[in-house]
Amino acid sequence: MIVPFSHVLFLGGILFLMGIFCSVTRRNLFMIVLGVEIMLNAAAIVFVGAALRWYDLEGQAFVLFVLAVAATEVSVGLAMIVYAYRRTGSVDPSTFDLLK
Amino acid sequence: MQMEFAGFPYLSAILLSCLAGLLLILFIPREKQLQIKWVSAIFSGITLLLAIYLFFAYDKSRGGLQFVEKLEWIPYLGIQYFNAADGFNLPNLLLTGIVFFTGVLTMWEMRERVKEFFALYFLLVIGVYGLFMTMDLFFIFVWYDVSLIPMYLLIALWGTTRKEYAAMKLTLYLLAGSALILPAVLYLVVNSGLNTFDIVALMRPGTFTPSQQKFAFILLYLGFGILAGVWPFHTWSPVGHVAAPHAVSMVHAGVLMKIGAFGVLRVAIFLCPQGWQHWAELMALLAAVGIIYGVLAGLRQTDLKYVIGYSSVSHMGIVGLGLSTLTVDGLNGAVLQMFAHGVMTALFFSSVGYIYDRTHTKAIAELGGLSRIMPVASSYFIVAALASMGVPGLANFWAELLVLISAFRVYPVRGLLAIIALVFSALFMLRVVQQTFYGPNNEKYATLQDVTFGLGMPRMILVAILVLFGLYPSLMLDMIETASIPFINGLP
Amino acid sequence: MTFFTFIFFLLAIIIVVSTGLAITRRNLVHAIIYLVFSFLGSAMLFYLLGAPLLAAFEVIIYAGAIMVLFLFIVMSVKVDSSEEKMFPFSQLAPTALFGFIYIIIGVVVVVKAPGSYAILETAVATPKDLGHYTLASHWLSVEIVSLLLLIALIGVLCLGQNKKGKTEDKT
Amino acid sequence: MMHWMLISPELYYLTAAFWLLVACMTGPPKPKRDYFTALSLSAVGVIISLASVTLQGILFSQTYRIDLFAQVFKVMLASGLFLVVCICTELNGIRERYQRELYLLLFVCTLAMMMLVSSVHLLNIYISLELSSYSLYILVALRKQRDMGLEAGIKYFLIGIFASALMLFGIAMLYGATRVSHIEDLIQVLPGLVDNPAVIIGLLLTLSGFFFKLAVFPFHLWAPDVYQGASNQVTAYIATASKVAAIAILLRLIALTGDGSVYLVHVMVVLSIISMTIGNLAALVEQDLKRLLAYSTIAHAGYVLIGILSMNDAGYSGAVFYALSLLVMKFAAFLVVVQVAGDGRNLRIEQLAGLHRRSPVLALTLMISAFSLAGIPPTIGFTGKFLVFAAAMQRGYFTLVLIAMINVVISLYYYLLVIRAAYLLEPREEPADVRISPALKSLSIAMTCLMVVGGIFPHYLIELARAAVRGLM
Amino acid sequence: MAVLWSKDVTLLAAVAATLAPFASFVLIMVFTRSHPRLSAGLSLSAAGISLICALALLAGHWDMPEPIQYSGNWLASGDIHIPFGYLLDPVSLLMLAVVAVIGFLILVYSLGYMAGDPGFARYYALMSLFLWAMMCLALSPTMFQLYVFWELVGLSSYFLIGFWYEKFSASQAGKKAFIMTRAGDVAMFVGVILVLLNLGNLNILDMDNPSIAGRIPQNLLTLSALLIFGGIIGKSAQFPLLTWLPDAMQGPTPVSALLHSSTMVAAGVYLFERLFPFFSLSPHAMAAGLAIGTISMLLASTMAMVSRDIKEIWAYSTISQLGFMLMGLDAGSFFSGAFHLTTHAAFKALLFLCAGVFIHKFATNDIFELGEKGSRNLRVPMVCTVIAAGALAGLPPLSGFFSKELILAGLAGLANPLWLAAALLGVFLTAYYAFRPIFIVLFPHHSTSSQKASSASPDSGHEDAHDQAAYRLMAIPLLILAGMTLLLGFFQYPLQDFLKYQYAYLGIPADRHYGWLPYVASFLAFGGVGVAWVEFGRPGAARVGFVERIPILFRLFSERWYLDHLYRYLLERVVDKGLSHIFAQNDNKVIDGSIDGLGHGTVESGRIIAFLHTGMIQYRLLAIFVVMVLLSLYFFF
Repeated sequence: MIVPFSHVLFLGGILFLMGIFCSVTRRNLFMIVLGVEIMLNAAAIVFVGAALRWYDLEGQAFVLFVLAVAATEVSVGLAMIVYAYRRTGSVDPSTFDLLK
Repeated sequence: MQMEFAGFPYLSAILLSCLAGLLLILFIPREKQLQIKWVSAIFSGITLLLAIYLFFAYDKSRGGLQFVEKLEWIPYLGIQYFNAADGFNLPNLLLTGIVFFTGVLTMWEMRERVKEFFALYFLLVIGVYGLFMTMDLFFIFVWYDVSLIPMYLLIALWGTTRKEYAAMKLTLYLLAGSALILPAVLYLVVNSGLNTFDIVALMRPGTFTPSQQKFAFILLYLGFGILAGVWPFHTWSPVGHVAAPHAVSMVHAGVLMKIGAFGVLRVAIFLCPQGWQHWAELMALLAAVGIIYGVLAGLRQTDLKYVIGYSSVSHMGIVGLGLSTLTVDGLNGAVLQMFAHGVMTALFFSSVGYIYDRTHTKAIAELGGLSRIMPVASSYFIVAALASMGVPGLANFWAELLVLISAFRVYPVRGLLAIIALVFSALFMLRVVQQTFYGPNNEKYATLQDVTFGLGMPRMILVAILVLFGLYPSLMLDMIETASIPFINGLP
Repeated sequence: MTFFTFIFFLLAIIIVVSTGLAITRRNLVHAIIYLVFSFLGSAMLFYLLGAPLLAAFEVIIYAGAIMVLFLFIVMSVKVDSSEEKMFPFSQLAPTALFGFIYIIIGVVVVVKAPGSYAILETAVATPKDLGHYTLASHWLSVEIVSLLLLIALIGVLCLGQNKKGKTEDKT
Repeated sequence: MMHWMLISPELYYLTAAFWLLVACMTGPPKPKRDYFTALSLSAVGVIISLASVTLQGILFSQTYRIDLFAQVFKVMLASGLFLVVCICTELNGIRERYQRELYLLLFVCTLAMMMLVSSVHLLNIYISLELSSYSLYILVALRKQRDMGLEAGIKYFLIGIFASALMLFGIAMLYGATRVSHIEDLIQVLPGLVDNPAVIIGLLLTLSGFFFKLAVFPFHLWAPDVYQGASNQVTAYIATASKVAAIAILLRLIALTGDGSVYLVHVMVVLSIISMTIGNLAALVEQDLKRLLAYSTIAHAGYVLIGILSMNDAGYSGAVFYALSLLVMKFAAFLVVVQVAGDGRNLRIEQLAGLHRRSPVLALTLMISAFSLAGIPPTIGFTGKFLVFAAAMQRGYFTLVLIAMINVVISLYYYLLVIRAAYLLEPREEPADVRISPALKSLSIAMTCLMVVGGIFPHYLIELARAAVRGLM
Repeated sequence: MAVLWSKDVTLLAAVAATLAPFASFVLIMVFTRSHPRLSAGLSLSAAGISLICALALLAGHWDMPEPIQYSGNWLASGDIHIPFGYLLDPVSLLMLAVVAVIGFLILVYSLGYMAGDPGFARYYALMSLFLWAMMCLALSPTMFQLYVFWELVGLSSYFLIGFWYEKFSASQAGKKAFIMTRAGDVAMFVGVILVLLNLGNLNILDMDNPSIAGRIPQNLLTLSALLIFGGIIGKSAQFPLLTWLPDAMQGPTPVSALLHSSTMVAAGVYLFERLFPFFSLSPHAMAAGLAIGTISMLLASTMAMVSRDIKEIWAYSTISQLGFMLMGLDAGSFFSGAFHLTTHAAFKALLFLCAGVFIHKFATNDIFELGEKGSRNLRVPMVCTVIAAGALAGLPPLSGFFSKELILAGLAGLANPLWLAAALLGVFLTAYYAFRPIFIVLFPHHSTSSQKASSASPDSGHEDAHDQAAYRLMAIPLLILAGMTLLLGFFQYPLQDFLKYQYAYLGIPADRHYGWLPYVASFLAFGGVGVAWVEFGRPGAARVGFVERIPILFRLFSERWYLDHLYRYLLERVVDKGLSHIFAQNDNKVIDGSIDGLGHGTVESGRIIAFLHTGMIQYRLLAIFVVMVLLSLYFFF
């Protein structure tokens, strides 16, 4: 007996909010990606909790794939950011205003 | 697919000959302008002949729908290709034929992008013909839009005063009308529970509850009413008339505005008779205001086409007033007025077209004294002006007579307002005639030629039709009555 | 309150606090380090919740590979984050406001959801079970993920392969 | 083996992708040869998809479903790919070195979308969605005008991962509350849980991933920048195939949840109205043609949602039809854009000036597609709208239909501006004639005919859409 | 329709009489526009046919106890049936004959008068139209048909008044005539509809049936009678719509002659005759009519007293004589009105035709100039003018005397003596203004007429021969008309006999004779002539009328009691600058403005929204977050 599932869900929710907070308020492309990573992690926690709740491996399998997706995300994202940084010398999202 | 054709499909033949004309025009190289014009004239003439044939072949003693053509189109939604002729649409088909044909002749002298012009013109007319002959709500909507869209290019490309503004305004304005029509049509179809767009099936009494009818009617009325130039949604009409090239103005004012009124009749009134009865007071009010307003606002206009535009607003008010009376006479008058006004406006624009092509101005102040220089051309305009004033002997008189009588009977005050407008319409038209055609010889235009026989032909035809139906209105009224009397008698 | 409960709360606090610290650091390196702690906490939480394999992966991939990659990049491009405008008001204020609403909604959702009070009992999914399950019922997804990683590889190659041909790829 | 035959289109595209991958790694790029390779591969793909359209089956431990619905969409996707490859003759918008990667990514993306439309398991859906998204992120960034491509790529990417994170969290909530991961189970458990906020909000968040794909408010914010920033062909692909796939998966999900939740319907109504309204309004002042089309895409997403949220047969089949019509008319528009902007740059509306003389065929195609996009009969776009609106009316959403119609009117304004530019404006200095190969010319005529004929005789297409939807339920 | 094909001679005659002018109108307009002689020939022969038929009809139906009616269906719509046909009874036959005779004579006269005009063919076409409309009007069996031709009469008069359209004033006058009569017509139209709605049809015989009183409520009857009377006011140029008639002299003089004598303005009075029983059912309408007739008569007389334009004077005299007729009719004396209409037709046509000769010769309308240029040398017209003016003034034994006397007798029968007094005043004024121009022309101040004439002749010397021919051509109708003016008075009893069956059922009491009345009337008439003589005729007269000595009155009279100013003010200020301006502005600013505003607003909001889509990436993420939170929040409501 650990905790009710609601606690896990709530923890995931808080983490998710933190992730959102990070991506929305930090004027830094890295931090945006980082925030999304936190969001994915939050989802992973909920999945694991749910898997335990239902005694179902599905949730854990989900997390497995989430990890892979997170890795992809970081690699592609960082490549773009670095590339952009080389061209513009900044990671501030507000410098990207060419398109309008 | 289930088909039902009672004999040769004359109605579809009209559409097909338009289509054939259109395709043929597309395949003629653009340099061969004369050929394009001849093809246009021939094919529009064919449609006119077909329309005339239908008009006289219609069995008045039997009445009802004739020349029915039915073809399942989208069975899943109950959409049919369903054409038929009755006393309401035959006058309009005839009108379309006349205006179409004379419009082609009126544009005989054009030089610029002839091919595109006639192609679009044919497209426009296909929509108009289609709308008048169809008995399926879906197709009504389709034809409505088909007839509107070419207008944009026709006006924007070949127009004159503020053409792009006018074209855009007109198109958007009228499509705004369709934005009311489509939901209302769908609303009716869905609420009927019949899964059909067939007007005949839907107009059976008891299909819709009174509250549904009231709701749908006002939307349909406003939607089609915009196209019919119902006050206060008329402002597109003068602007559009002014900007459009002559033939387009002819079709536009002569036929397209009728589509609006016809839509009110065919869709709104047919399907929602109780809604009609409920809203008739409002219709009458708007119509009466439109009648007098159009005339008075027109008094101050300085552009010949603006003047005609405002007179159209006023005359379409008469149609609206007729439709609002809930009587046989009112309906007869309204339909007759559609026809008469169509021919008259076509004549107006056709003669203005001739004058404009020569003098290159439509400003009344710059014209004057034309009657001496081009007496024939002027007299065409004057005949139109007389028709517009409701002078006896021309078709418009009877229409106005019937409408005003029935309106006065049903709505005395509004009817009176409309009758009083007759004085101002005389003032209005005579003033224009005086300033444009009378007065001393205008040196500027002294060298201009009067209209030749060939070029005058379209106007001659229009005048002849006005006079024919002015002297012998029964020809038309007997036809309309075959539809209006059963309809009114069938009302709950 | 059982021991596991205690552990859960402990881990929860670790995770939340370290994440909170991570997202408020101006210095990116610090932020990443804090985040590594957060992910380590998550890994332990996974373990607690009966997913040892995931816990291991979390450590290896998340806390390990991903964060190290982050760190590597951040250090290599030497972003001067001192100029960063931390939490500009125009972004902070609405986020804070709606974050607050979010929390309220979250509480309500968690409270109202029927069955969310189901107590989680300890159980363990062995790596073998999980691996078996995953490959048995999701091998299509595995294939897709492999394709995804391939695409990422190609993408990074394309993006990185500019003038100097320097690559910062990672699969 | 029958089992493998069922997924022959997917297998084919996988093979083709590997072929291209191998090609990428061997030898210097030869644009002409690559083009024809890709063209023939995609053409064969269309044939294979067509051939396998009647297949049915459930594969991969119930996570993958082959039914008429999926197969029809696969045909659409395959044709979308084929069409986009067709207009890749002059890939001036892409760095030459990466042109083969472009084809590769397009094929992979198509494959991912095909899997997406067949998936019935949330995990599969999620992963396929990611795969297609990632291919697109990279495609967008491949633009020759690097600043634009990069910026668009970053924006697309960031919003994309944000949305996918939301979606993932939604799936987690859904799973946590119901243990459902297989969407066909949803229909069993959902009726009892419509009051459970975790389920419904989870479902909403799950949908957000698809909303992102479809560019529905508020997930539409990437669209203008990406359309503008990506190279013309890629934009064409995003606007056509990618939308089709999004509609398909959204349909599948919504069809299975049934009309259990009033709340979801309301949410979709709101999103639909806002999407079409802001899409159309923003497009009014847009000068960049691609950006304008992006806004129009947003508006169309709103219209499609009407069909989906009607949650009845008519609505679903309407949405399927709409997807098809979107494919055709958007492609036709982009065909013109690509051809007129021969240098691979973006096209401003005034650059269309005099198009009617420079290339009458393209001008006509543009006009018809603009009218079709605006929903003017007798074009295929009108039929799609009509079906969707009729379905909504069956549910009594009168106001929604009215608002949508008003939007149609608003949208006509900017479509008319485009037509005006093509037909009315005269260029200041005479630009060169638009060179267009006979093949593309006939393609453009074919598209025009398809739009018109599909509008006049929509019967068979509608029946097809209905059959597809029957397979869905 | 079948009826129309019957071999009924009467019907054929009626059809021929009415159709011939129309046929000539159509033929001229369509075919012979460019052949003046042919056109004139067509028109004349048509008028001749009409004349013969009309006279034949008149002769053939001298004793007609019952009206003959023919009708065929013209238009039927719902419950509105509009037949087309002929109603032959004494009144209509008399009117037909008058129109035919005068019309024919004027057409003959025009051969000379209009010779050489570029619009010669058009002139004859329009005249034919005019005659056709008037004849059909006269024979109309229903108010509908009457209304139709009523309008056509107005229309053709519009064209004829504005015949010389290069002259601004001419086209202006035509327009004015049409619109002012239109104003009356509208009232009439409403009145007709009222009758239709209550009676169910518009058959004139039904309307004239006294039983109508039981079928229409009295107040409605009065209302419709008054409204129909409005039409008469417009057409017959009665107060307050009288100002168009003096302006209408802008048309060619023969047109004025036709217009003033037997067609346009007579139509109003004819309508009154036609509906006499109908009107007499409503005493209020009769009283109103009487008042309006009286006012018009007096007003027009005062205006005529100060005018210098010969045609204008005769035009005013028309108004005043029409006023007389209406007074007579309204007083209940049917025959007096009809008789005066007939006699008036003759002498008024004569007056105008004579004036036409002067004008044709001397190219001026001013009586003083005419006098100085030597009009008196033109014997035939001068004599004829004097005869006609005498008839106008009511001098015995000219025709005017008899008819006017009858009217006075009718008025004397009324309870209120005021009407008679007014009429007698009118008689005096008429005589005065009729002879004022006569004396001015006849006795020019500087009696150097011969020099003037000779100085005038070289201008047109080469046209002398032509002029002479034209003059002779014009003289024939003058003489015929003069003869009629002289003799018509003695046909009072035959005419009365002819009309005896008309409205016999009303039981109109025979006019009482007042033995003193002829004497008083003649005395006043001679008195008027005498005053005119004193002021203008006698050698060394000051040639200044007594009115001109009172400037205010003079101004008032010569400005037509400021009625025109009032109308112009109303038209310019209220209609043009008022309503029209407001409506046009409303159209531009309010309706169009709001539509355009809506459009601009939409585009502007589009601009804002498009701008929002260029925001920084994080704002977009924020937007997603916010919207999702809000949507989730919505779940709980």
